Amino acid sequence: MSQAVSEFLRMLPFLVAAWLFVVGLYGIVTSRHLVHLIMCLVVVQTSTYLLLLGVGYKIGAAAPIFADIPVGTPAVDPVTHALMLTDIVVEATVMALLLALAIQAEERAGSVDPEQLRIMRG
Amino acid sequence: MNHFLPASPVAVPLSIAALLAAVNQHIPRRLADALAMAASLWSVIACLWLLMKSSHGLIVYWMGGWEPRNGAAIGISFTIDPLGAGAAAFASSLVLVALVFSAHYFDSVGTIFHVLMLAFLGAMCGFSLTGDIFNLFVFFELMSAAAFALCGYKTEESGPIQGALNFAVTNTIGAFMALSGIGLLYGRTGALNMAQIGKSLGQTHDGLVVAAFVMITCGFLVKAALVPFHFWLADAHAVAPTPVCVLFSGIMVELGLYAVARVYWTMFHGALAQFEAQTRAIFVSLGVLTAIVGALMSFAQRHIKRLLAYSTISHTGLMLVAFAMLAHGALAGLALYVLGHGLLKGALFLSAGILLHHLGSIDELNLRGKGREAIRASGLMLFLALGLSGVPPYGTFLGEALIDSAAEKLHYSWISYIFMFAGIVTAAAVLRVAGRIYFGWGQDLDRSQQDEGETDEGRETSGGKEVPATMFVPTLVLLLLGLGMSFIPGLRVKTQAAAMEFMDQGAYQQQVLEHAAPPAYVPHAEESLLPGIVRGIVSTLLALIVAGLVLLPHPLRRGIEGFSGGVSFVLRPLRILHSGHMGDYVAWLTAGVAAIGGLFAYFIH
Amino acid sequence: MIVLQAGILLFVGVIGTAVVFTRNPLNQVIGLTFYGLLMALMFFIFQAPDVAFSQIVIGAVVLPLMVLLTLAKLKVKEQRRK
Amino acid sequence: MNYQARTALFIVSGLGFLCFYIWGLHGLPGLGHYPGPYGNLINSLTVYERHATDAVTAVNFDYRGFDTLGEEFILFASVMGANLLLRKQKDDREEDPPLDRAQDRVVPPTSDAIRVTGLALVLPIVVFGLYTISHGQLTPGGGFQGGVILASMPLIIYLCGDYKAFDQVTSHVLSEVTEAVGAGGYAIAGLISIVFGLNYLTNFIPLGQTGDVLSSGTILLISVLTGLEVAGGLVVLMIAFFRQTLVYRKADDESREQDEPSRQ
Repeated sequence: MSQAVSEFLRMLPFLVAAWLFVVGLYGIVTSRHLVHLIMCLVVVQTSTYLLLLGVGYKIGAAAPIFADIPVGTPAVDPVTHALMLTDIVVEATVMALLLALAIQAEERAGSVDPEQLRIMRG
Repeated sequence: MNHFLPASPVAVPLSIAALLAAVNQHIPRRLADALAMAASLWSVIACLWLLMKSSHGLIVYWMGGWEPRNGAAIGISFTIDPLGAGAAAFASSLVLVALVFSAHYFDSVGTIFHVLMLAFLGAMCGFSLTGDIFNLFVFFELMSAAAFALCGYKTEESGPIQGALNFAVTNTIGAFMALSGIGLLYGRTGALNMAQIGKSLGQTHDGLVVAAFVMITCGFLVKAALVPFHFWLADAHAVAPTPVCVLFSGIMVELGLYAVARVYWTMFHGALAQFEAQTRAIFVSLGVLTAIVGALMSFAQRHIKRLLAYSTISHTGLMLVAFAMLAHGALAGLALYVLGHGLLKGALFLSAGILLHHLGSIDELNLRGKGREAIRASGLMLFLALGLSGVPPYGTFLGEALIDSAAEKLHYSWISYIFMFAGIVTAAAVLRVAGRIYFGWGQDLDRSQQDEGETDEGRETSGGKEVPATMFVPTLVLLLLGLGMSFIPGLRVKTQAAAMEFMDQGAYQQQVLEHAAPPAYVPHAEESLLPGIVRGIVSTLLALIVAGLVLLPHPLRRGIEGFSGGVSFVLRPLRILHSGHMGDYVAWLTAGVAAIGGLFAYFIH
Repeated sequence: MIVLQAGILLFVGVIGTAVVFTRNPLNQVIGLTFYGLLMALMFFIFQAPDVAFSQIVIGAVVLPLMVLLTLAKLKVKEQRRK
Repeated sequence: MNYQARTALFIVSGLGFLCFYIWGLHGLPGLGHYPGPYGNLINSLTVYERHATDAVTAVNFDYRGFDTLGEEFILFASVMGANLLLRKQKDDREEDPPLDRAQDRVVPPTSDAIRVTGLALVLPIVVFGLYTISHGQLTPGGGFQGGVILASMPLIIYLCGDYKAFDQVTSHVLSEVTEAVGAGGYAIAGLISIVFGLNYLTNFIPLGQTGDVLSSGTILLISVLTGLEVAGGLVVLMIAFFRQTLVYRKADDESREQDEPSRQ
């Protein structure tokens, strides 16, 4: 039983990551509201967290904090954590920029529906 | 100095940016201008110095002094070679030019414009110099964040907001795609330094390597605006302030391509070496498609900045073709072509900016016959248009000549016709604009064609009868540099040596990880430029003829009506595809990645 | 532990999908907040306390707050236009 | 393209992309089989070389500190950008009276219980934020996390209904300067290393005793600067968004008027 589960788990975070990436893109493509679109973009970004988290994880290892555990104890990869931290802060700020653009779109173009924001055609 | 110079093109602009932000509104505009220009001037000098120094072998600079242990990198390195340093130097010079131009151009809000420009500059330099794949991503994002904000700078209008939104969403998705590819690579190799990844990947070419390659490449190709990832570019250029367009077209887009080349030659070359022919075929087709679509769309525009933007798309297609040759001659040609094109396109955007400043419009049809008032700008435009078709001694022809002779050896000599086609059509489009604006030739405004989306934009300045020297001189300087680069002795040989250094994966790894001594590179002797000169002149003449035909007075137009009917038959669906809808853009982006990925998967397995 | 990990990964996948398919932004933001918290929990389970720490604040407070403020602003604008 | 065509195009290409991606993912060693060597190397080095017990903080602020510099500036540029986009336009002024008055809605006064609890929370939050920043090299936390916590303090003040205090605490100029000092300080801290003849961002401060608060050299300094930057940046962002929608609970118009000119 646990064998089967662990075989399934071997690929699980990566499959979920791929799924979230594509589903987020689907949300963006079919979105009718800029704020909805931005939240779908957040979902796309979380896909990269899952990928990095899965890549850096070690079975049975501790968190990479050597305050309470001696050096040499197996610990998960701190580099991917640092990359994710970077990623999270980037996410928040880029989304803020996009939300600000959405507010301005309503203000200047009178709509937040991508269908109506097509001044840039041709 | 050796501790300072390699990091300074990033550290100095960013420090000054933070300083200017801290004193926002409390310092006079001119002082802010001066500080920003000084910072970018410093970057130019430092990068040129690095360029000289690195021609004798890579400069490997470890941030924080973290040298590799037993061949494994633990810190971030700047791995500086002449092409990277050259890209950074060129980016810094364009920023300097743009800052000079905008000194009398903007009624700026505090120092925000300067801060964003400097952050953009620091990001571009870091992007060109870094030797670490995640660091490349970080600077890619910094470049994007600054670019989004700069693009939406004119918040009073609806156009910039929509353009910036399209730009931001597509490029952010591209960045996530590249990051996923980086995650895949890290999962395989446990390394982030490009040299180490390349070493660790070796010759393996399984699904993971191919997927990582395609995802990273496509992520950067979004920035490089290749069809079908190109939609955002025209929107962003049409709306961004003119000095910012100079940077977008002149260097930012090309940096996307630079990253693709860098990533290929440092990490994937070993793995994909036996599939070189297939890789070449895929990228050549993508590039040719881009060159043709960009050229046609460029010809169909009346919004001058949008027209120039599509012409940039067309030229990046040509650049991708040059990269796809995967040969040092073509890579050297690409470097020279980027330089020539950047100078030229920068000058074209600046002259468009002068038109907008002087006449308050950027719509070709609205401006018909009004060019006499802004004679200097439209006169310049005529000159510059000739450069687009690669007329000697304009710098682009040097690059084309090198690319052609490399392509000939690989039995791809037909691509020179693509170069000619794109050159002729984009040059003819600009010549048409210049002819219409300056001489008042061609049809008058046809009010029936209204459903074309944005055709004009508001002023960016308070306007005026005078064109200040700070606007005219930078434009002229760019033009002269573009002409002058053809006369630098030994430029082609040196660039070829630099390209060989860029492509030598083994030497790159050994120099970064093991302090190995650099090998010497001896390029072939210079080849004759005569075919290039002839071709440049022929294309220019053809461009003049095409532009002349379009501008013919009404009675004479009858003769070519059938022809122009055919052209618009092709153009109509193409223009409908450029719908301005963000959902469409993202759908095409996904389709592009799936198609490229599918092709690679098919060829390699 | 393995079952817990598999469970939370699946849950993240399901909630992420739900966030995308919630078309009303106001409902979606509630989903997004929950999704952010779930992510933080996942980081804890996968031995990444540092990441979990920032994710709680960013994903479950800052981001939803900004979205809510944006929605409030959009609503006011929309009403004024009518 | 219309909605159906677009969706159809996406579904076909999205599935293609999904298959391609999964094909690539199959080459990964599988969850829990991290291949190394980067992370293992860092885990074995941090305590000896940097006297830091939290390897993630050591990576963020030292081994890969240059990434963090870039990332600080992403925050910085985005905040600048959002601020630029959300600045009030000239034509907004007249049609933008305080919202509540325009809608004749009565704001319920904040209850004393919330106010007292909230204000009592302010001090612990500040202390907790500072603790998180200063112990980043020892326990989970650091500049990012502590900065974010500090940035949540003004929110609580706002929730307690004291807009005036919110305005004072978040005085725009102050937080903007904090942000710039944090970001610029980071870039300049790197330059100090050069004065000592070291590479950019190299440690130049004694490492101290492992486990002490004042240990691990520049990691602590950079952690503090990052904390300033993140806190300042997020506060500026939140003010920018708040000003779009703010419910003016009291007669705050004078403080608003005074603040206006400095923001233009």
